[in-house]
Amino acid sequence: MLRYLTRRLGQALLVVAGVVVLTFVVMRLVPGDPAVAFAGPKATPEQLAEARARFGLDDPLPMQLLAYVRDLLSGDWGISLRTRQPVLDDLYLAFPASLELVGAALLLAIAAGIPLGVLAARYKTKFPDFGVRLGSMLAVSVPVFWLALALQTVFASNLGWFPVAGEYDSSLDTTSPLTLWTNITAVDALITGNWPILTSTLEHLVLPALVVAAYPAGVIAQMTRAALIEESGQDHARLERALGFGETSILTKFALRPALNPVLSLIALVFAYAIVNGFLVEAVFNWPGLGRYAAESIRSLDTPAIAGVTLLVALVYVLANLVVDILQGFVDPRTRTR
Amino acid sequence: MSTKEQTQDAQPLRRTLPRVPDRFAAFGAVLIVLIVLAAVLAPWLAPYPADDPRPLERLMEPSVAHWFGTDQVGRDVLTRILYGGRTSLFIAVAVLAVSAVVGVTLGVTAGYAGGWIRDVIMRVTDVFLAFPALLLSLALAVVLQPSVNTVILAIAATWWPWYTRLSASVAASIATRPYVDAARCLGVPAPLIVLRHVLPNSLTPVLVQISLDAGGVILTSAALSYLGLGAQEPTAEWGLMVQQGQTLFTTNWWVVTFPGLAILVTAFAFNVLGEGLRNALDPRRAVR
Amino acid sequence: MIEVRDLRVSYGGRPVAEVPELDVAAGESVAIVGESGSGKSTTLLSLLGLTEHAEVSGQVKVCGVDVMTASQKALRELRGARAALVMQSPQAALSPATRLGTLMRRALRLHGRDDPERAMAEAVEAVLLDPAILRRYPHEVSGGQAQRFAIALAIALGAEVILADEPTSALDVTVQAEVVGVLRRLRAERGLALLLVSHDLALVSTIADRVLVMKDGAVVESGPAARVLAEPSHPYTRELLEALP
Amino acid sequence: MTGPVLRAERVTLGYARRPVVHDVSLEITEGGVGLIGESGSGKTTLARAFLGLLTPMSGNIWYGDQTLKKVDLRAFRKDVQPVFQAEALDPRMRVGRSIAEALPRAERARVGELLEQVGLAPELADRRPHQLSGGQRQRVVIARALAVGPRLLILDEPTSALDVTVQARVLDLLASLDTERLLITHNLAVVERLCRTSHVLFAGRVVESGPTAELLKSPAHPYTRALRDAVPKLGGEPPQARGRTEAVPAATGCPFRLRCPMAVEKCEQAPEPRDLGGRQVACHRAEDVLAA
Amino acid sequence: GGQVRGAGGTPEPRASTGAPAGGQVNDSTFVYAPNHDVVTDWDPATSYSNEIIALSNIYEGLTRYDSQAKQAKPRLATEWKSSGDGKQWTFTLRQGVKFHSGATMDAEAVKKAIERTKDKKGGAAYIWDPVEKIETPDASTVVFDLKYAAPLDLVAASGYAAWIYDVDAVDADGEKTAGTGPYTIDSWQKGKENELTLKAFEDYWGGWKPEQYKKVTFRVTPEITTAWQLLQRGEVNFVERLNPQLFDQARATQGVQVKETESFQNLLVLFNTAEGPAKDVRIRQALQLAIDYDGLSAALEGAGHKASGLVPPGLLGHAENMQPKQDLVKAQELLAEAGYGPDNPELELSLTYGIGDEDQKLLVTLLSSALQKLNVTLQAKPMNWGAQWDLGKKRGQDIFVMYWYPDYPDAYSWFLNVFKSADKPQFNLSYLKNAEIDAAIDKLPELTATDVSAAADSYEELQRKIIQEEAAVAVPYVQTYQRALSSDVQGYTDNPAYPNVVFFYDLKR
Ligand SMILES: Nc1ncnc2c1ncn2[C@@H]1O[C@H](COP(=O)(O)OP(=O)(O)OP(=O)(O)O)[C@@H](O)[C@H]1O
Ligand SMILES: Nc1ncnc2c1ncn2[C@@H]1O[C@H](COP(=O)(O)OP(=O)(O)OP(=O)(O)O)[C@@H](O)[C@H]1O
Ligand SMILES: [Mg+2]
Ligand SMILES: [Mg+2]
Repeated sequence: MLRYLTRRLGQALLVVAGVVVLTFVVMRLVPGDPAVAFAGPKATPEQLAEARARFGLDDPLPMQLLAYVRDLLSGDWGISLRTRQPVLDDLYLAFPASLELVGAALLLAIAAGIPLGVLAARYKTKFPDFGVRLGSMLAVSVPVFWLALALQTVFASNLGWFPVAGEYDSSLDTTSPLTLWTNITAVDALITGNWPILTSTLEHLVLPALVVAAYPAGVIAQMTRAALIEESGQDHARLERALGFGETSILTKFALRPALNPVLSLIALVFAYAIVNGFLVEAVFNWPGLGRYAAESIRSLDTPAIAGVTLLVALVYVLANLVVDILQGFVDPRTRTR
Repeated sequence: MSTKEQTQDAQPLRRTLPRVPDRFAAFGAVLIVLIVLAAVLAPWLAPYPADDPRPLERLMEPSVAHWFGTDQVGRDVLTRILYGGRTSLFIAVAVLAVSAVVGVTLGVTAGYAGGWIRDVIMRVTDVFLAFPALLLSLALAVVLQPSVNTVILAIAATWWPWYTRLSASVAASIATRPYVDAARCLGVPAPLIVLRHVLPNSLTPVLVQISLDAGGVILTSAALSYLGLGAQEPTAEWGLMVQQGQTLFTTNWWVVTFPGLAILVTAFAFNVLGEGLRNALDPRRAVR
Repeated sequence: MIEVRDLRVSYGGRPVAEVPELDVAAGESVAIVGESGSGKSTTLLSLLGLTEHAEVSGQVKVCGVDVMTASQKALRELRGARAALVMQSPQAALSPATRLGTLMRRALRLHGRDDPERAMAEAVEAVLLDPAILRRYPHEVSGGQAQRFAIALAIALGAEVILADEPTSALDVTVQAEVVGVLRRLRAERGLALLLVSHDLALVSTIADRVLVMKDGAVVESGPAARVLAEPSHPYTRELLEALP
Repeated sequence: MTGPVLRAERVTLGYARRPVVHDVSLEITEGGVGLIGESGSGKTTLARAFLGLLTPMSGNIWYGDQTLKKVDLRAFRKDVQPVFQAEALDPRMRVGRSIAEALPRAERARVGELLEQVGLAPELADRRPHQLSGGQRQRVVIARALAVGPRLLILDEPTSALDVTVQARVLDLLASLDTERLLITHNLAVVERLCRTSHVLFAGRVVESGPTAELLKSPAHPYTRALRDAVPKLGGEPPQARGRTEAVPAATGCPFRLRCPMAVEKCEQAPEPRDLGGRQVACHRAEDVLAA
Repeated sequence: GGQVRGAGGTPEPRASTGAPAGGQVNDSTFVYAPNHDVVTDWDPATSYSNEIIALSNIYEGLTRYDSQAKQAKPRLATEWKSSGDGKQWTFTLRQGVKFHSGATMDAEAVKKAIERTKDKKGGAAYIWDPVEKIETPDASTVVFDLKYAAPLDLVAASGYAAWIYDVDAVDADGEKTAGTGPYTIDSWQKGKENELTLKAFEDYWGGWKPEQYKKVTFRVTPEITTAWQLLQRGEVNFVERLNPQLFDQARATQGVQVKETESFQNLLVLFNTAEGPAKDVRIRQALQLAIDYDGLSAALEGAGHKASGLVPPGLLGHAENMQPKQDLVKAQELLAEAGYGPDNPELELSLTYGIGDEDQKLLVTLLSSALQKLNVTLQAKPMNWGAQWDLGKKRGQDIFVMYWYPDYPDAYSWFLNVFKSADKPQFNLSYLKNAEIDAAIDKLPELTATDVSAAADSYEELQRKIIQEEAAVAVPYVQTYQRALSSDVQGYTDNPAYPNVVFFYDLKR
């Protein structure tokens, strides 16, 4: 197990290194001088030259790569051309908000997707199965931005059930100020027992989290269903049937755990994916997250920021996969001996 | 003794297809045929010319003259949707073709060759997988200037690793099949073995994946357009249309809702087909 | 314990197994032999009502329960508790993520057995397994152990009938001997009724009292093992015997 | 050429750097060589190494006076052909094409002739594998192997996927061929019939080898004896299991010791193969086994 | 470690205690919904971006432009005069003004602030380029000696780089402010939705009345539909921009008031006069005529108005009666003369415009389909400003589309920056090279400073030359600001000289 872990870790590092190089290459491919973007629309030639020197744009490429890697390692991820703040600081603000949104969405997706998958598998080819398959396919096919707009219009504007946008009611900052520990509002509110902010955050979370959850919930339901049907077609299910277990307990007691393995890998994937792809939702619901930061950075060709987001997401991806690999060992004992 | 040992990838497409007819798949297929027909026949079906802005007739509600209403510059939304289907479907087909060819070639090579070749290919693939797809597409779209071709290239650049991974694992298992060993023992050269035995037998899961992915590609290209990095005016493209109409959602719903529905229905049709195919082609799941 | 009359199983209108008569009494051992696809497994599964999507007709009584008409609930009580199934590939027949002990405990609870721990210990001992095996996962035990565990399950649940579908064909002959040994002993000690499916005539001849020979979904010959194997009346049986090395 | 066609010299084989066959030496001599052993003991692995499909982690496979690493593969492929246990035909290919793949372009017409040689109608060439019965499929595989005119066939459980009645006919066909053969099976009766010499494999090691008849009549290794005794005989006494059955072979010492009824303290040291009247045995207590 | 959210940190009770006599006390917070992050640069010297919407309420200049009166009005300076040749300007400062830092605003402080801004050379610092030296004869008088004549009262009213601040108190981290304005920072959280909160500066020289807003929050809201919904629900008070349809809806919504004002920002369609097919003036004229000006402003539905000449209304130099009109027949004739058009070979033209700008995209859509009918294919590339500008400087396109706006309320920058010839083009992206025009442009500042009506004539003449004779540019529309506010806000006027700025001090509730 230890050897497997170190090997996996080595692989992960290799991937990260590859991403760094790729990021660097893409950054340098982006047209338009980052100096222009930094110095502003009406910059003078002197201002440009100064900006160029500042970003080391006049050095040879390999030197730039070297400097880039050195800076990354020392915690200097560059300065955003757009916000003019250290990229790492920007990320430190944006990432927790995304984590909050995506985390909540994934919890929703798992809480809905897995039971629905079980339901469909239990009644396969019957009506519930039909319903779940149809629903899950609609969920994965709907354009997110469209869903976001529709939910916002109906549930926030017309019915007024939920807040229109934002992370929490900011007037609470004065009445019950929040002490930050993790920078994730909901978590901090929970650990410091700040109920007004917690409830406000949860209210604000519902709609965006639902939108972000639609796609993962759909895939998780589909995958759970497929894996369960596969698992319940295996020989061992026949033995369990012969032991007198009912279909439902076969699915939930025996088939679910091995079937969760592919679902887990899927969740890792969807997690990393949702962090960036949430930007459409973040924009509509005014959520101050990473996706929005990324989208704005791209719009303004803010290369250091784009690179920063890219690296962060790649790290999250690699980490999520690592975690899942380890989790899978607990879920399915067969994989432990790899 | 039993056919249970044969796994999904060993099942020839032709043999399994009719055996487990899946109503879902059939439904999806019919839907896709209709969508494709509508797109192909756009010049004949569309009530108005493709690019004919009439600013004075802008934002008219759906009516008999304009079933889906008109957009900000007074173009018929239905017409734009019909023509937009051409762009969207073309993007989907092109992306999938490019990434499948690249991905499967690399994947099958990796899977068959094994050893360091596999290691190198798979590590590179991992890097591309870890690289946030949308960001890479966006960066590329910016680098290469927004256009339909750019979108195709940009999405394909992030799409191929999935096929590499999939086909590598399938090919690796095919490569240890006795019939591949037998071919090697007969002295068939490696490229021919890959071409004749490994590739055809690895294709089924890739085909299923492709049909599942078509919806995803359409959604991604729509998202790119939504960021202003996809197809460009005056090209009709669904994502672009939604993006342009996005701020009109509360005031002029038809401008954004109909293209949104077009994306939804198409993505849905492909997902239905793909999921149906997967159910039909995977005998382990077809156990009833 | 088992009484079958005019059993007929078909898939999508295609008959795959027809058994006019099959009886197994307590302490008796009956074997079904025949070529691949002749309907042996189908027959066995239909006795517990485990054939899915199949049309089944005829009368089947197992431990006094009429399988054809019994409710799902009655069937579930029959399965495992009174009639147990042992299958061909040992590891594949055990849920990969469930410890053997957990499986057994759940089954015992399901059938409301009191003092499950003692029943488990006794059953495991009866099949000559180390109790430590209960803490293992299926992939951590050998084929023979897994197969003996399946038998232990039947004992712990107090099954009166064991239906075994090629219980040893995936095993090495040395391991096969060990499993067969356990089955024989149990039959002698506890009066278990045993219905065995196999394609190995030689193996069958050492354990079965009576034999049914099936071909293409039909029973072509049946009778006491000694007679059928010594004076086969059907050409197919003869062919089977000749094929033995 | 005289002497063995192929010879393994202290080969260790494995997958992904994990050895599964340890330090095995054996020769493929005239009159057929059998390879017996329980599932997973490394029989197929060894066969693949003989076919040049797997490079030994250590040791060499000799083809005449050359090692397989250096040999001219084209000549070697003409000489040595496999007949595998299952799935040896590409499921998508018509069987005629599968056979033709083995033939030079000019000789494609020989497909029908080859099919007849293995007792099949030439028309079957147009079918795909799943349209054939198991016995027919196995014959096609043999026909394809014969197409190149090999000196040696490596047969990996050629009949175990077949019904007993069909099995017999395929075995007859094999016996009638005039090629050398390495036969892998766990059916002792088949080895007895087709192989002059046999090797018994346990946990990746050869535990006993020698002339088949002698080996089965009076085994010198407890595993061989257990194998022989466990084979049920028609109308005979039920076979008795002796000793314990443990899941895994012992990691150190004699791999069989955890299952061996005669294991003693000495068995914790790995036994070296010894020559015992024309036989090689790797057991400390071979004499006692013979005597029993 | 734990830290309390909100830089101010001290929770304030919401309800105020005891209303003073004379009017309702305004204890509510004014919420402005900008569509971008607010602050990127806190330094009043170099700030040149979105943050003016905040900084304009924190800092003040010597003067402020009044777009109704079309002239500069007193702010920190109470009066000023210039010498006859416009090369010396004397400003008299307001008495008793304190910086937020506590220091006194006097002549010395003004001099230091402007000199620091000049030295920093960032942002719009160039506006002080004419200044040769600054003298402070006494604490309330500042004298500027100029290298060449310039309207310094307008320069001092600039939205950028004209702020007077305490140079010793400048803090780039946004914790302290160094201005004299009515508001200071309460809290700033970069990247958060409620990015910035301002609070009243109690010692403000103008004093405070109860009904004024004492607190202002900037709530960043990129999506206009979201902003609109927030406004409707009363969660925000001011939305800087809606789309025409939502604006229409706002007009008719209770609890919401709207305000439309023409801006100083117009769209320039610059034709490449130096090379390529557009070098032929007939083609440029044909292109001017192909633009559907009326359709465009109709489609903009009030978000833009058809322009007349280069200079937007509200600025000195605006010319009436220069409104363009689409004329495809004439365009076709001109094209035919140049050898193109429906019966001639196809003409391909490349165009670059700003990515993500819906209004520019509208222009491109209409222009390309109009040109299609004339057998002219437009290859339109939406580009990021940096890339578009890079390409423009290399003369990489036939048509360059961009917005122009003045840094201080004067028409001069349209001519100096965009149409005066330059060897290395910066913003002269029509690459126009006309000595006569150059000479006329050079005379403008002096004329403006000395003889306003002569200046107006000169402006008009220049526009005629550039647009009609040279056909170097087409000006389709001037943007119109369409603001939506909650209706309980009183006293709002939009000052186009300070784009998107709300002077919160002027508001009442
Ligand atoms: N679920 C099913 N659906 C349709 N046909 C089936 C199904 N299960 C079995 N059959 C068919 O029924 C016939 C009998 O199958 P069965 O498994 O009973 O044979 P068997 O004698 O046990 O063979 P084997 O020795 O290979 O196990 C076969 O032809 C098989 O194809
Ligand atoms: N491709 C592979 N990769 C990794 N391990 C393998 C591979 N093929 C076989 N093994 C392992 O090598 C060992 C020997 O396998 P091999 O197939 O040679 O056994 P065998 O004696 O032929 O068994 P059987 O009688 O079941 O065919 C087994 O433990 C098996 O799990
Ligand atoms: Mg069977
Ligand atoms: Mg094998």
